[in-house]
Amino acid sequence: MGKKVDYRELGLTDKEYQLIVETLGREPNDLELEMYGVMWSEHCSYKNSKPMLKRFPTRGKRVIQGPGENAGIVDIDDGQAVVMKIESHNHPSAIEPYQGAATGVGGIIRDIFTMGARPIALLDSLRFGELKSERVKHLFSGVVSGIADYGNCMGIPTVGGEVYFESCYTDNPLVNAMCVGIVNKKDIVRGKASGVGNPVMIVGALTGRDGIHGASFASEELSEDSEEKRPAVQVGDPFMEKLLLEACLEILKSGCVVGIQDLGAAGLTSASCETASRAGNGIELDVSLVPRREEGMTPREVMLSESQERMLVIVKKGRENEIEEIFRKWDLAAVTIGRVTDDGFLRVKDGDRVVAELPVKSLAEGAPTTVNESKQPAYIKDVQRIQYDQIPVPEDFNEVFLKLLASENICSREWIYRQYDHMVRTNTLVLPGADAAVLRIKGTKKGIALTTDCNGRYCYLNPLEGGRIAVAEAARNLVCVGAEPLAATDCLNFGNPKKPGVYWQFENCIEGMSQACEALNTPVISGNVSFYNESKEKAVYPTPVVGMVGLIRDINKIVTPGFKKEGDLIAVIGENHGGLDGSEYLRVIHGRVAGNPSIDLEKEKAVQKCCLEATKQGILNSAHDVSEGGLLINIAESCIKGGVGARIELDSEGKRWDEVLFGEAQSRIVVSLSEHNCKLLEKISEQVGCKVLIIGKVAGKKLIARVDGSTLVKQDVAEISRKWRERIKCLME
Amino acid sequence: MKFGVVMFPGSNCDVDCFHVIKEVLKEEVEYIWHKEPLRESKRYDCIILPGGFSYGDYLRPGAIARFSNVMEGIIDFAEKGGLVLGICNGFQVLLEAGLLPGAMKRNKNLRFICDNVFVRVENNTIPFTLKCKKGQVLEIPIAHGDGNYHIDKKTLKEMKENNQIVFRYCDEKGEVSEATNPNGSIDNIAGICNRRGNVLGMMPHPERCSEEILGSADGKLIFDSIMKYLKGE
Amino acid sequence: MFLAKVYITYKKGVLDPQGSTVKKALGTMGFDTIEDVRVGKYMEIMLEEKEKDVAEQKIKEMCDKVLTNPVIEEYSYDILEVRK
Amino acid sequence: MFLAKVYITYKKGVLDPQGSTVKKALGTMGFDTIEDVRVGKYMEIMLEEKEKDVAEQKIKEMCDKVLTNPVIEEYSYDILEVRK
Ligand SMILES: Nc1ncnc2c1ncn2[C@@H]1O[C@H](COP(=O)(O)OP(=O)(O)O)[C@@H](O)[C@H]1O
Ligand SMILES: [Mg+2]
Repeated sequence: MGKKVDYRELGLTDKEYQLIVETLGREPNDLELEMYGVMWSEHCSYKNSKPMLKRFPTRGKRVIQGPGENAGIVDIDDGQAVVMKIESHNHPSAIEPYQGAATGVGGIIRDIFTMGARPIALLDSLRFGELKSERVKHLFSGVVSGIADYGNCMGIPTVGGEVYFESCYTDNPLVNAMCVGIVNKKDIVRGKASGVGNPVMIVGALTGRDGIHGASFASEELSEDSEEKRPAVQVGDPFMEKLLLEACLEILKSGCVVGIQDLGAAGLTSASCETASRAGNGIELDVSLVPRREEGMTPREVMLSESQERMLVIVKKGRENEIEEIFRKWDLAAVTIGRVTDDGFLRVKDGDRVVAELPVKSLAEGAPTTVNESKQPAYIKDVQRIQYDQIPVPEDFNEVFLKLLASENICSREWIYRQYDHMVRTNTLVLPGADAAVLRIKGTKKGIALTTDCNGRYCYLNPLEGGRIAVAEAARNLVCVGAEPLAATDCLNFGNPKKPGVYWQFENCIEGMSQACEALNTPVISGNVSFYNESKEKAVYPTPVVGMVGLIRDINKIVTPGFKKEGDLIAVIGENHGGLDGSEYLRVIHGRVAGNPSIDLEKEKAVQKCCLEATKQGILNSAHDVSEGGLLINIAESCIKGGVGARIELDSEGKRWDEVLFGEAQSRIVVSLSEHNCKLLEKISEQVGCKVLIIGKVAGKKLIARVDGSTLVKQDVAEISRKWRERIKCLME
Repeated sequence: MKFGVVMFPGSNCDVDCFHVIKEVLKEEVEYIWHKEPLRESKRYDCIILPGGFSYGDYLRPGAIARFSNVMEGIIDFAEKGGLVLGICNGFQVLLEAGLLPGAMKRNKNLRFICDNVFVRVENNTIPFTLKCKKGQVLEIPIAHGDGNYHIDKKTLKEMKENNQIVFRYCDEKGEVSEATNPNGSIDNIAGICNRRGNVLGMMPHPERCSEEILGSADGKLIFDSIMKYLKGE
Repeated sequence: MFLAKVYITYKKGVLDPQGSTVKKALGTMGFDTIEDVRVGKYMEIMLEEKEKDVAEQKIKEMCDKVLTNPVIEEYSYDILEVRK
Repeated sequence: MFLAKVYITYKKGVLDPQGSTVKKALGTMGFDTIEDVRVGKYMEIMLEEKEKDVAEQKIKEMCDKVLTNPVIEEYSYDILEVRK
């Protein structure tokens, strides 16, 4: 078997190796060492992040399952619960965008149905370089088709997401996929290998040589020779996964199943030791029984393979036949490969020969965690300081407005979501294009709202505030459609955590997110960390993507962003202050990424309360929060979606006009409502303690914005609508 | 009345069709598993081949599903005049099975398209469109990657003479043009029927717009037409 | 054992959306001497048969029945004898 | 003028979902001597070049840069001289 495996090449440190030897009381053999290598990789062990993640609030009266399982679960009443999780597939997507993104979607879907839930929606949060080079376009195009083809084939609607284009993501795009499922509380299953003597089965696809060391691959920086790491990229088989999904949901109904776990990163090694560890048991497996796709596979290859579309099922003893029967119906294989033991060891056999024997607790949870050195990076001071008097106020606001509207980060995302089947299963009541997607829950009056959010630029400029804003924006987007935010899931995309500056960003983002989650009562129930998003020594913006679910009690009271009726008044809930810090306006018009964005969580809470109460009372005809591009872009979007014009009249109160129109200050929601409901809105706002300001009227076919009596912008809505809609298509085709 | 919804491995819209029949039409409906031969004793009044990705759309959409055990019975059922509705992937299966003429190619832009479109009713004399007016414009979603219908010129001419073109992509006013063709389909064709009119294949999804809360209930006209026909009203 | 290589293309006269897209993409990348691109399918089918005739006949049957749609596609193939 | 026929398949060891699904389907249809099916792409590219060398070099470049992803795919080709 050639030369001895070097633990350093597996990414283990001297200290970690020593710990392994001490734990075992002997030197591990090559296979054992490799199993430790993948399980103790950052991707599987969270060794660089675990201590920090403890900061997140994870409890709440609706939380049924917090972090630690395959996905989090939150109660939505009537015996039902929502299961959700978000996950990254950044590195594979950089190398093979189509398959990388597709298998990312496949992985997150398995995490959901592993819990016994029927997946009902997908969302995707994407980051690419600016849409200029052929390479970026190729990545973008491939990623979107990969997500589309996998989700569409599975019959799970992709109902929302976000995308940003910034140069820091040019070499290292981010591809985060979120999946949401619904389960009856009584049907929840967990990834536990309980019941000594129970058989352990592997089901689904055959095991091949693909993806060996994928977990380690995700735990290092992208480099020139990443292209060579061929096996880390796999081809997805959504049809297989669809069969697997249906078969798994069917076996879960049969009552034969004790525990179930998908085979993701670190394949069989991770699935077996994690399920055993959660139950406090051991598992014994025989790799020679694992059905294979290729001949001559070694125990090492079987244990480390990351072949997709497989699951590990722990079955009640004696009921294997029932499982096999159901899988046969779906033309799939289900094979018993081992059993649950009581000795706390993962024992791997190849026929009669024991080839590895490791304590599951150590393997699954024993990786020593570290708190890394943290230091505020030097760039922070430079970027936060910005002298606005050196930034000229534009003369032609029409031109600035049109330029902003056509910015890649602001224009319509239709080109993307038109490729996603967002309607299959006929639950999607609010389609992509609104602040959050809304799905009905058939058989009830309820609905759930879903969104993902994160402005990485804010996090770059001020990680603490950026983290707070990401959470606040997600919650606000839910509130805009009339949903009460319930819980969050997060995907933390950062650079190399060994770099003090990156670690500092990481810490601060988490602190900020935690504060906001506490303030807004949205505990974190699941998540994922993706480090080493760097190439050529440059890290991406800290990008802690927040996925959130909200509950709508009455789906007849949903609100959408488009203006509905001429004559309606337009009002801003929240203070109408500007705030150019970190804005898209500064980047697009002045070429600056600068400023110090911030948020006041108390004000945010009041604004959300006000909006939510107004939607409950049914007085709003539209609602849309102010985000990238500021107030005027927000109003333009509501005009475009409603197909009507608006007349806006603003008082600058001494502020710069560009700030008034394009500033991105937080905690603002623009609503429209009939005149006679304004009193009611004002009453609500007084009760919750926030401001409401009437700023205009829905009228005509033009968008007209006046500040301090001067008409700054006047545009035909049909005209801007076309520009806004077709922008990405024009860049791509 | 009794409906059957075929489940192929990879069918996705089977549940959506089932839902409409059961909860919206309030009629009897059951699933038909692809592995089982169609039993005559079941006495279906209408069989739906739903959308989705049977066999992952591998090889060609519908190409493998058409060899399912159930298909022989369905062909027989159709030949005896039974109502067969193929939606999206179901339409593709009908083409591959030869129950309808022509074939599907990838969308012209090579991308999957999910969108609300308008179609014009060209033939309102078949069981599936009895309740529509000729020329009526329906707003109805499409969701497919292979909806680029192809047929040779000669057959197309015959189909027109036989009034087999049922739906064409148009704008909201009913104008049919290149600009309103989402996928490159020949002659903007969105749905066709056989000569006898008892087999309909359509790319748009009527089951996705049969309830007002979903934004449009135009699709319900198709199901209501079927009911009207079946009840002999 | 025989290895059949099957080549499937659209028939003449059937527009090939993939081909024209690939041609355009190659054009924008500077490959400007391209006259035409057609995109089809390529399959490798390994058959455990003793006689080439039998193998060929089976391949033909598969192609006619399943692997191609005669409304829009045509095919050709090569059959090679191979050893395992 | 040259006609390049390009054959693209997944590399060995890479999962080929289409291939395995087609194989299974053919099996249930009675083609039971099939050992393996791989499904790939076939392209016919017509090049307006004078020299075969140049044509070949261009085809290689297209394959490496655009038509395939070397991470998971491999290709081969034939180049024939043709008259219009
Ligand atoms: N990658 C994507 N996939 C699916 N939908 C997307 C994607 N990006 C954006 N969208 C949808 O486009 C709309 C606008 O997105 P965004 O500008 O991020 O909204 P907001 O600023 O309100 O968060 C949302 O409905 C969102 O779900
Ligand atoms: Mg929003």
